[in-house]
Amino acid sequence: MAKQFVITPSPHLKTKEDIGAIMRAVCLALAPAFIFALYRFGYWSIAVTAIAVVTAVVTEAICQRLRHVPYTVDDYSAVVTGLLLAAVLPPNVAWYVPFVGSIVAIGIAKHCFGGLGCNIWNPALMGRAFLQAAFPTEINSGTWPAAKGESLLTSIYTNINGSFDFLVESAKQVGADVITSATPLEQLTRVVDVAGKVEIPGAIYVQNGVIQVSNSQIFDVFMGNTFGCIGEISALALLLGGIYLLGKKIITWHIPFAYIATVALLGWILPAPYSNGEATAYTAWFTGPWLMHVVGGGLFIGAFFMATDMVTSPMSRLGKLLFGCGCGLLTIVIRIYGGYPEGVCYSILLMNTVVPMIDCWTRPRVYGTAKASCPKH
Amino acid sequence: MEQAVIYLKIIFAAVFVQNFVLSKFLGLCPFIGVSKKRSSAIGMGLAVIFVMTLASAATMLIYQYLLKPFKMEFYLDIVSFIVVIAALVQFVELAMRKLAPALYKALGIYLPLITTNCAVLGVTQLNLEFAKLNGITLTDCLLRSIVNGVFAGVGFTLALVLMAGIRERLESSPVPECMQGVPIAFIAAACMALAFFGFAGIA
Amino acid sequence: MDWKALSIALGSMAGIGAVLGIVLAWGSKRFFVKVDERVEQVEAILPGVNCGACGFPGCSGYAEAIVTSEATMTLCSPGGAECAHDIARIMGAEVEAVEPKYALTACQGGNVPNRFDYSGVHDCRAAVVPGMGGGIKHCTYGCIGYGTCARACPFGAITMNDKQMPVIDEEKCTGCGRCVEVCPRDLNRIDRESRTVFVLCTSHDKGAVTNKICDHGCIACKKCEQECPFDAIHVIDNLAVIDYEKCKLCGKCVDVCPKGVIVNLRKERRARKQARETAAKEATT
Amino acid sequence: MAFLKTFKGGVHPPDHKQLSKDAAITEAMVPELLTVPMAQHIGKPAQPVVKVTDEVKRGQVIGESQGFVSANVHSPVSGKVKRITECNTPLGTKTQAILIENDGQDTWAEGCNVESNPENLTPKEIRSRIADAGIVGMGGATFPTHVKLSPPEGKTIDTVLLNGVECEPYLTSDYRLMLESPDTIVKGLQLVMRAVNCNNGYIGVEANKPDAFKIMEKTCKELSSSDARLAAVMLEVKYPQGGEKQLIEAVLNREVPSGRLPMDIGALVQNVGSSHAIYQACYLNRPLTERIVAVTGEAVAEPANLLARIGTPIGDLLRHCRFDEEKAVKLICGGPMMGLAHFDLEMPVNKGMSGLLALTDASDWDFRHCIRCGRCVDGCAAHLLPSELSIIGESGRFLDAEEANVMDCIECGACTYVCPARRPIVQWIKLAKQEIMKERLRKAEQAKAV
Repeated sequence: MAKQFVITPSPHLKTKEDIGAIMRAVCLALAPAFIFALYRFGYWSIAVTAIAVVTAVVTEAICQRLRHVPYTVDDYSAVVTGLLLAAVLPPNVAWYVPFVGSIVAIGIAKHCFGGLGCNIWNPALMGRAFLQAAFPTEINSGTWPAAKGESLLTSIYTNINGSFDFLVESAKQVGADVITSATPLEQLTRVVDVAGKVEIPGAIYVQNGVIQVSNSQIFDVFMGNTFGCIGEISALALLLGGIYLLGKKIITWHIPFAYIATVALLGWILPAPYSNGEATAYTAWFTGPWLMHVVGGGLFIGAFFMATDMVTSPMSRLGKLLFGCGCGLLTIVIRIYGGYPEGVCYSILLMNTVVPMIDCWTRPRVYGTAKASCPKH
Repeated sequence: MEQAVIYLKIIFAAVFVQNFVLSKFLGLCPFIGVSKKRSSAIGMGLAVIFVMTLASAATMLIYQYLLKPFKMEFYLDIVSFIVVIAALVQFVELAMRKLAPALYKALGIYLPLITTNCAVLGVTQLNLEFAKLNGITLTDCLLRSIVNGVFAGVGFTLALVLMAGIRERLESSPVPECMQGVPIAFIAAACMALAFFGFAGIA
Repeated sequence: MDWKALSIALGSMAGIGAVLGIVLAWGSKRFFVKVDERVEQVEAILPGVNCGACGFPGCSGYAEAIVTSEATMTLCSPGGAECAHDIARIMGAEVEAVEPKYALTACQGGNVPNRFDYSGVHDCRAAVVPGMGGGIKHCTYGCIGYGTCARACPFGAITMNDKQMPVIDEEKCTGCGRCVEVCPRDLNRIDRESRTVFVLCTSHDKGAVTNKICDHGCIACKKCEQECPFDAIHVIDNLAVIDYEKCKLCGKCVDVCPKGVIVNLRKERRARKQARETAAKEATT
Repeated sequence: MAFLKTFKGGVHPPDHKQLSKDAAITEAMVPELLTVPMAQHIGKPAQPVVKVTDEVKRGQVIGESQGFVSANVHSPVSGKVKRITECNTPLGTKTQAILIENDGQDTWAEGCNVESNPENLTPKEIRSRIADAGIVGMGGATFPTHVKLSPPEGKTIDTVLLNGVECEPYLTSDYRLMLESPDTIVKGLQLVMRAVNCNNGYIGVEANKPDAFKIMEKTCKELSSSDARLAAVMLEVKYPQGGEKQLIEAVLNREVPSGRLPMDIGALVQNVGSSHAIYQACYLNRPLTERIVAVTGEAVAEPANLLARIGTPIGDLLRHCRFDEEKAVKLICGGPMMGLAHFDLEMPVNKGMSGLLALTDASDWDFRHCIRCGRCVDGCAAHLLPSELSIIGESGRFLDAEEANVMDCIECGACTYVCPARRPIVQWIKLAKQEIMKERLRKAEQAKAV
């Protein structure tokens, strides 16, 4: 019998970049952040990461087993979910927190909806939101591992935990109820007016209705010389990863750009509430510490890694821009006026909820027609 | 200015922070039942806005002119509110069917579904908070109730339409068999509620 | 006991009730709208739980959709089959007792060799879109074997056997014709139960070609044509075709066919019919 | 770098053109026995007008065009008709074919291969020459050229575009033709412009063929005149730049309305190969009996651009280029993006076969659920949502795809090329189109019955 050739539908060329390649690139892009976490927080942070990743992969395999669908753990998507979940957990968290978080992320947020490609919400963030609701104290614990950095922020912080009396003393000295807390963003949400008196080194305070943040503080935060979650403290490391993803064209610039730009713009424009001793007052318009809003907290990991999650973001470019702007708006609103110092997680989840509608509004105009296509639903 | 801020706060709270479905978990029956298609979700949402507004106004009047003068506000509010809302909606439905068939087609069919819904009753109960505020005039109280009613409905509609978008997408997803239909809708609602946690604490 | 408060409460509630009752009564007269009475009848049958499982806003919405034939009658899951049956009676769509019909696949070429390897969407229709080589098997008339009919069957009456050929379970088949619609090679047909003799081949290839590639393909030998006492079977364009106007279902062609292309299903069908009738009798007594 | 003209959307597959890019066009061996299919074009197949044992000359009409949308078929060699039978086509269908025994003489039929000056031909005469020569779109679409050149009353064509883009990876036949025979291409273009009475002509060339662009630019300048303005346009390297609608969008910035033809917006697109064939028909009286086929791919040891007679079995061409039958997994007629896989080495070369690839990579279709990355949306030149179409196709709701504008899809395969979930989007789209056409037919029949 003659040789049998293979018949496949066209096209006969396909990109080498399959799901696995994309996910591996994301893992690689996250590597600097985790290496920095290892340097900054020590081994337990990596142990937390490992727990999250392993649990995610095992949960994925179990779910696929239960659903009688082929195993696809080799596509690294569960690994990425585990890594992202660990990235938004505090470094000293108990072992069961990443464990439960990964199970919720993969088992409920992903496989209940049909697995990769069908989840409505970013699994890692859904896991994080679940943990926030289930273990609020563990997630927001104020005790951090001993820092290696030498910044002033560090010393203040150590003082808070080490000697409460000293803090009270210092506060008396400057004549204000200075409250500094773990992360720079938490400080931002609890700023007070020091009434023109001596500043406390490293603290963020209000003077003449304007929040005072020094460049060195911002630089510290940008470098990661601060407090925060495992993967999000170093904006620099995340930026490197983000640039790598952009360079490899894994993600497009639309979401990160729209997200960060909106946060910067609104962070600058909107007045923030603060305590002037007796009541809540508001800072002046157009004076916000926008740079701190950009480099602080989880904005970079959110903008480059979470919001750009393909499954849970819009498909068209216009939709991506809208999505990014929405995330930015919600992030700032939650950060400045909301009950949480950090708005990235919830803002992305909220915008994930809106994605089906954004996709519906931003359908491209079909070539040769005046309108976008509109299938019946 | 002050007034505007107060109303803005009421609106923001009604739509997002205290969203009836996602924060107070009221009105889940129509939320799950009529969120399969976007078109019916919008119709249902409009009906809810309509009923909530009407109920807010009517019950506040009942409260101010009947319950309070006769000191029955502590035990007869729920009973009388239900009766009034149900009858009012029935009547409006009857009238609408005859007088505005087009409008009836758009939202009339949803009206009987929500006449005695807990979300509607809930909004009237919440409105009583305004009535108990010190130094508030009758018109102010009525106005705030109506604004609250309208925007509680808007919040409900928002949740409903978003849910419909999500469920339309889930339609084509290989959701595990045991999860298809209402179970996954409830899980999705729970996830939405988790996301709406983000609004918590915004005053 | 505070009789005064009680009486005020009772009085005001009664007052509210009375006023509202009168208003509603007046309203329902004043704003009376005539509706298709079938809507109400259907609504009465529906469980009235307004669960929304049908995808319509409440039972009344669904009832209206049924009457305006926007929706099928089987969407109410709380009501179940009984409910659907009752609705069908109101809508006048009751199924009369007719002779059952069954689907049949006119190909037995499970072992026709392949011409090439195929990799793509596992659907017969996708395998024959232009540019897909025209079907994987050497016979370009016969079954492709990707089971599109089996997936399309709403009753699970079609299964694919180990030779990738569809097997139709006549117990489950309702003769709905979905499999006929989806088959790109047009192999499935629906026919009455009493018609039992079929040519299970559609190949117009020359006899020699068919002989080489298929064990059960019509080779146009014309033996059936010669055997038929009623002049009811003819070989047209290399394929035996039965003229059912003349055919008396004697089955003589079945016996002479060297390739087993022509089949007679009388025995099996009679047995099944008897079983069915006895079952029905038992059910009535 | 200045921004090159292009269209919105598109993808960048690796071009693999270096394999056969430098191989000059050579004549392929003419086999002993040629199988000339009657259906080599879109439209009605030609009807054989010769009988078995008839003597035929090269260029003699052996299949006569049936109706307007159809094309003549000519004998590619001189010899004897051996049999009238069937053969496979790249589409996977079967068609009538005439088997001709080659006598090796290559005698031309009377009146063929005679030089003539087409200066004085009227547009109508040019069209009839083209129709007589059986010329069809040689980029692969195989639409009869004379039909394209006859716009109905009231429609005028203001611009003729020559398609020298060759955006399909691997293919180099148009590129070689542009390098080796620029005059004939441009003269063919002039003939087309005269046939449709317009005086703007452009030749679009992708930026990855700078040498071809230079030659075309030079030739255009030389031959350009005030009543026939010619220019070569350099276009961005992007697939599917060579699609008819995409070329028009890039060069003229016009969009063909949905469901309409380029002539509705005053544009006409011809492949450079067709233009060359038109030159040969009008200047040399040679009907279309041969074409350039790029024989290439990883399983071909000596990739080449062969001038092959219509009717040569593809196996002969592949063997001519020393192809490794063991190594080859897949044979493709045309380019790798839109070309069709085939299994039969005996299948003859036809008028639309621009390339013949033997690939070693089977590219299996183990696909996953759509991960909504949006790459297909960015890459779609028709601005559709291929991901949505694929989901509709996967779930079998083909008729819903119509509302998602599936009929506007040009099946270029860009979406499927970029899909990281490896979804066979184009196949689902083709399937949906097929089912929609079936449904339309059914409805039309129903309407007729009523």
